[in-house]
Amino acid sequence: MNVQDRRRLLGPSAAKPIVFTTVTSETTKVSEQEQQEQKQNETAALTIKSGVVENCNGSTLIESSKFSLLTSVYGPKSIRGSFTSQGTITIQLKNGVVENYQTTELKEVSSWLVGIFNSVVNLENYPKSGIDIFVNLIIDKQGDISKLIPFLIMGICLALVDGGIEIIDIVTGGEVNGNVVSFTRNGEEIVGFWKDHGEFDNNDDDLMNDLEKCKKQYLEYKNLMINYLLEQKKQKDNS
Amino acid sequence: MTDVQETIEVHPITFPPEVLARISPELSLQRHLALGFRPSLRAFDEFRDVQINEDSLSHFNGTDEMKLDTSNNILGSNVLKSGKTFVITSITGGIVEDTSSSINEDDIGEEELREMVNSNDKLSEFATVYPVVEVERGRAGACTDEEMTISQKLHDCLLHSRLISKRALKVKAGVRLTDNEGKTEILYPDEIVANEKESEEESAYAQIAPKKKWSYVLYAKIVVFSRTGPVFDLCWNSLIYALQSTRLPRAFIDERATDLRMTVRTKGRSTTIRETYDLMCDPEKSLDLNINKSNIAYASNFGIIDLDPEAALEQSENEDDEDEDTNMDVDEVKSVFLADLDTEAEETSIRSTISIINDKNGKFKHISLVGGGSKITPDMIKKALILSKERSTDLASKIK
Amino acid sequence: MQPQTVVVLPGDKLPLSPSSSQSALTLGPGIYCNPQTHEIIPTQAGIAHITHPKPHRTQLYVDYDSKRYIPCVGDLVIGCIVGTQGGDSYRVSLSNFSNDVSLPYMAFPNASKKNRPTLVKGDLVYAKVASAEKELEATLECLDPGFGILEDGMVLDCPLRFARMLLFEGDDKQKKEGTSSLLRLLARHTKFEIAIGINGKIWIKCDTVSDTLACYRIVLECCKSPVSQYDSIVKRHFKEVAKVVEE
Amino acid sequence: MSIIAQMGPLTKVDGSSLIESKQTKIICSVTGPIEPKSRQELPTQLALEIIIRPAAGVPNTREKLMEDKLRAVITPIITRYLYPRQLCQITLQILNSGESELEFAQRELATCINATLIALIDAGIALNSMCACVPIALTSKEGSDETLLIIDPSDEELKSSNSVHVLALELVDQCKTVKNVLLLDSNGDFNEKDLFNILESGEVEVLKLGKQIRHIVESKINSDITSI
Amino acid sequence: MAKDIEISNSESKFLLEALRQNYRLDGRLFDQFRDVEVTFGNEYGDVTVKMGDTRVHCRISCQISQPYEDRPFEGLFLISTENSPMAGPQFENGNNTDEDEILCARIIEKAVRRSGALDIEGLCIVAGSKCWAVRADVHFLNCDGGFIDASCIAVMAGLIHFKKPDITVHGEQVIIHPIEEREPTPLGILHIPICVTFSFFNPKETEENIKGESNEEITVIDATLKEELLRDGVLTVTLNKNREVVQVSKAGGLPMDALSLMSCCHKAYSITEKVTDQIVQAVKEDYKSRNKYSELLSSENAR
Repeated sequence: MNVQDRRRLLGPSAAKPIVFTTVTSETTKVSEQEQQEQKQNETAALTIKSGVVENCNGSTLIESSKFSLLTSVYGPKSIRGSFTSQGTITIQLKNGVVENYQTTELKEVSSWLVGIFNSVVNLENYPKSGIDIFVNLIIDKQGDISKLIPFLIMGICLALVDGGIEIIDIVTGGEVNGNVVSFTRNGEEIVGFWKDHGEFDNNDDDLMNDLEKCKKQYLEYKNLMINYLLEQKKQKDNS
Repeated sequence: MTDVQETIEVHPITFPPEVLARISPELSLQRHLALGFRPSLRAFDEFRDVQINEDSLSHFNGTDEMKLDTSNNILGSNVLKSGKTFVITSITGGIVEDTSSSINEDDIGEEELREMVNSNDKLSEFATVYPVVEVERGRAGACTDEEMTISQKLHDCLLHSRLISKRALKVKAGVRLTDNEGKTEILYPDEIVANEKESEEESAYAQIAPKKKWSYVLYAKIVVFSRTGPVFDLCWNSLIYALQSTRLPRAFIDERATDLRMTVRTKGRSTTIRETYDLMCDPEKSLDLNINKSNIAYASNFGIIDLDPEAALEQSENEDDEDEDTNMDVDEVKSVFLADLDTEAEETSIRSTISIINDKNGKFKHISLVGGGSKITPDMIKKALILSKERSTDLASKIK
Repeated sequence: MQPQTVVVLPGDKLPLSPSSSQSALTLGPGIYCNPQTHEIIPTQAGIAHITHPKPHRTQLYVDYDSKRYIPCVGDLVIGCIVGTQGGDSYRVSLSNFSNDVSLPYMAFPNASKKNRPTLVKGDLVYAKVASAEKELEATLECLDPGFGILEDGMVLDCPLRFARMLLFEGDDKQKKEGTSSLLRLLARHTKFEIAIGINGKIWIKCDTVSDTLACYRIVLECCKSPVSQYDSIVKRHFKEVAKVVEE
Repeated sequence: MSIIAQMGPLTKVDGSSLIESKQTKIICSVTGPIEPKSRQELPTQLALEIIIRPAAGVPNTREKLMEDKLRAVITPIITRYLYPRQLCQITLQILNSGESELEFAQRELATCINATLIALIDAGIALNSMCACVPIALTSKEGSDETLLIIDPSDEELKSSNSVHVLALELVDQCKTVKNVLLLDSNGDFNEKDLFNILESGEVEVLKLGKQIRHIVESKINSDITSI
Repeated sequence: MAKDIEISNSESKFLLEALRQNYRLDGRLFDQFRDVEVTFGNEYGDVTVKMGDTRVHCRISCQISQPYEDRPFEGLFLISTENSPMAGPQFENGNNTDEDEILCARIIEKAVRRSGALDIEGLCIVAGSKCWAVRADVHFLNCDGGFIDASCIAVMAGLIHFKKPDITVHGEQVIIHPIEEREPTPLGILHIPICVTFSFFNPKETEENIKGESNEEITVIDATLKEELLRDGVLTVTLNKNREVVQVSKAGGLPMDALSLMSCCHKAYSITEKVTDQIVQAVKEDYKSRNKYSELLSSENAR
């Protein structure tokens, strides 16, 4: 009784969450090709909006029919404590409306993302500064974090650009079978590799195969981002 | 000590408006007000426009594609945008067993038992939601005082607004029957009544009707993005919109679970305990949350601040130079009345505020006057009432 | 004009005669002049004293009791050394949990860069407040004779009004002739050294522990008792400590 | 409304008060000005740390909201620019709430406000003005549209009311003049007429209570004087 | 962590010297427990205990809850001791990480809850599904030492005084009868533990005493705040009137020999006896005064 959260209105302690019976609909295996097609449709349906949040330095909202991710960047701001010669990036992922993911799972992904952005952001230019990035998974209907990762990277990258923080290259990634590969330099360089439930049948070809697919997605997303940024610039110039 | 003559030149420092607003919000606000407008460039009694975008969130009873999405557990939702700020509210639910009942027909929840004696207890017939407000401010860690007080205030205001009666949250539990062929069917008591001819089923239901009683519990998660000023109003309005879209899923219990008992033994003693069997919710059937429509009311807020003649820019000097001295002596403090406070400057400098929740007919649900600064006069209250009524009318019209 | 005393509460209108608004006002403790409206109001609940030391001159202050001391220049205080700072001053606590004040090494008689005072943490000092601005840390000094370390003895906390009464009673000897001064009552029973801090601290030292203890208990009890009972309190406590010695 | 108040019942803090009003009983302590923690410090004025603790159970958002309202009432009456970078700790312990805590906090809030004022005076914290606060309930008369205004309602009266209110006014000039509305916090079903009725009738009651608080403080001052 | 109370060298030296000469600052004898004053509020289970300047309030409350799965026949009982700056600015609000505060909470927990002072099986309503959850909230109002002893008295007095609403059970249905409707029922109290705290002072050099050549430590019962701040060791024993030792706690500090532990227990027993009687008497008198009122009321109604 003593450990209850005093900072929240919890309602009656005996209440149980609503549980729906599973609907026995036929979840047919989607063929690979269909998956690929779906992905493409998704890319087409992707909407990007920058500068949506007022009280931060940079922000991006990325939405598709399946998710809505809001990234906000706070910084560079001065940090307390000892001198650091480089900027420090922190990334926090937050469950949105529904608590889809466990905190540990989100922490794992965010520390992985920090790794990527440590190599993408020009940290030397931000000594004794902190760059705090918050990503709110407002809506996510997939319930599979690895499917979201490419868009997380995309959102953070664009929010950094919106915040005027120097990055070395546009970064994003692709996802195939729960494996995420993140690239820079037109796919020449891999900056991150996430393997979740995905499997390779101990087969190098498989790996290479998936890698190629991820790269293809990466290039696609990258084009999208560049187009968006160019479009934005044009608008700005016009106004 | 040697005598050193030093000449110090004093230069006035000037700042661009946005810098002044940061370092001296009060002065910046006064300068704006003296010129007749607000830092947000709104007129004194102008509200920010509000856009609501229902069903932009997944919504389990929404369109067909959402039908499978029962994992989301969202019963109602709203996205509200006002100025730069947007608020996302989602209503989720739980089910609680009504643990005790009194002799009379109505069920009374455990919490209210103490009030049972008093049949005059009007408020105990009403329920509220349990809100959790999160204001995103780029900081991690424990929730802030603002988040806690807004949550509690929403909870209190909703209870006292008598919007949701406890009766509306009663679960009319169905029973799932499985026939010999393994086909299942869910019987709901009210549906049976509607279909009078199926008296056979009715009696079947009566036989197995669960003896326990349940109620829905509503939770609201309210996330505020891009906070630029006070957000209570936005949270309340968003919550009210969301509740109007809320649907409660039908819930049922399996026939086998209606009378399950198990034996427990400890220290040589044993007893039979009725096994707790949770209600399941029907992903295909739901009912509108029956709120007391006449009690729907929307929130608005106002601020009053004294004009500081010293803070005004000296540009008016030429015009009423000679008046100035007399003005000072009279010391008649001029105050301005602002609607829908926003921006840091207004939030920190304005210490007299009026916050109102009412409907377009002027029926109040909540009012809070805080006079930490300028004097709140009856005229100002009246003005606030008129404006708040207009605002309520406008906000109510946004829902179709 | 006659001096006036009246019970006031915060925000009350002060009974200032219209003529006094023409005269120079000296505002003492418990009186506040609003910088915006120039209104003069009492901010404390107590007895307002309005006096006219000279024609066209009005003095105003509120006599109120409290437990927490706020430094004021010229006050005589008892502090406890809690540490040192920057190698040139002591940190001194005048009341528990208040901001510490500083006592520079140079604020002692005959102090020089080489001749430093040798106080240690926990020592008590009797000092005068040298500077006190609400925005800044107050400083103390021990320059005049009589100031400096208070060795041994015992110290106790009392309400500020009581400390003031005890300290200024000495000044007003002629006025209060006939009233039973606590210190004089004590002197009938024992020889003692005493230091009274306006910050609500009283330090007493007698030759024997029992006498110091008696004085300690007496002062503590007198804080809360009417003057008329002082005599019996003093007698009772000296009797009590003597009893234990006999046992 | 009438209260029973004791000034200075606690010895380890700078000021304190114990107030009973019907079944509601609250004790308040004030310590300050003292050294704040760095996160509390305000550069130009006194920082307030306000803590309200419930009679039973742990403090949660309900108490937080009460603290927030109490702060709104107390902050303007403290001469806080006299104590820059200092802290004043105000702690309230509810000994008996005197109302159904799940639905109401009006009695507690009003008593907290009155208790805090008396404790602040006892602690010698400089104040610009006095204040007093009464809880109010509006009930409809059985079978008629007429509304009845109940000052200092009991728990039963709160429960049978249509709306509940807390009114705190800033008092100056020997507690005879109302300077401003410090707080009016109303919940329930009411209309414009009710609102002004509360403000007008409430003012009379608040002034009465102010007089009573004044009397309590004055008699304490007088008894202190005679004791020295 | 809030700032600590400063104690000057003069004070610590004087206090010890006085003890050597057989004096305590407040004039008590070394083994004298302060007079205990127990008062009750309007509600059942609302008790204030005063010992000198120390003042502790305890509030007992109850609600219906679910028993732990592994203990279907037992109700729930929780004691909450949380500090606030009301007792003194040295306490931080709700911070129960301070060592002394944890120790205090632990000892009360052991003395009252784990010693089975409250009959928790009597709190069972429907085995495995419904039971009473009783909570004791201890509020420290004024701290002049002896919080443990005073809190224990307050919790016990509160539990004895408390009455929970009467209930009727029909199978699964539980009807709670409000106290206005039906006379509430008291809790089952199995024994009344009383804590007595001893403080030790070392009048000599530390080394000398620890070597055991001269055990001349001074033992003082029911220390005041100043004595607590300066003591070198502390022992809390909890006893009941049946001469049972419920709990002994000595967390470090000056070592003591076994015999003096025995003698402490003996001294504590006489205090336990006296305080127990006092609590029981106080509750009895409070009940009586309540009944008197109700008689008055009923006779008035009859007319």
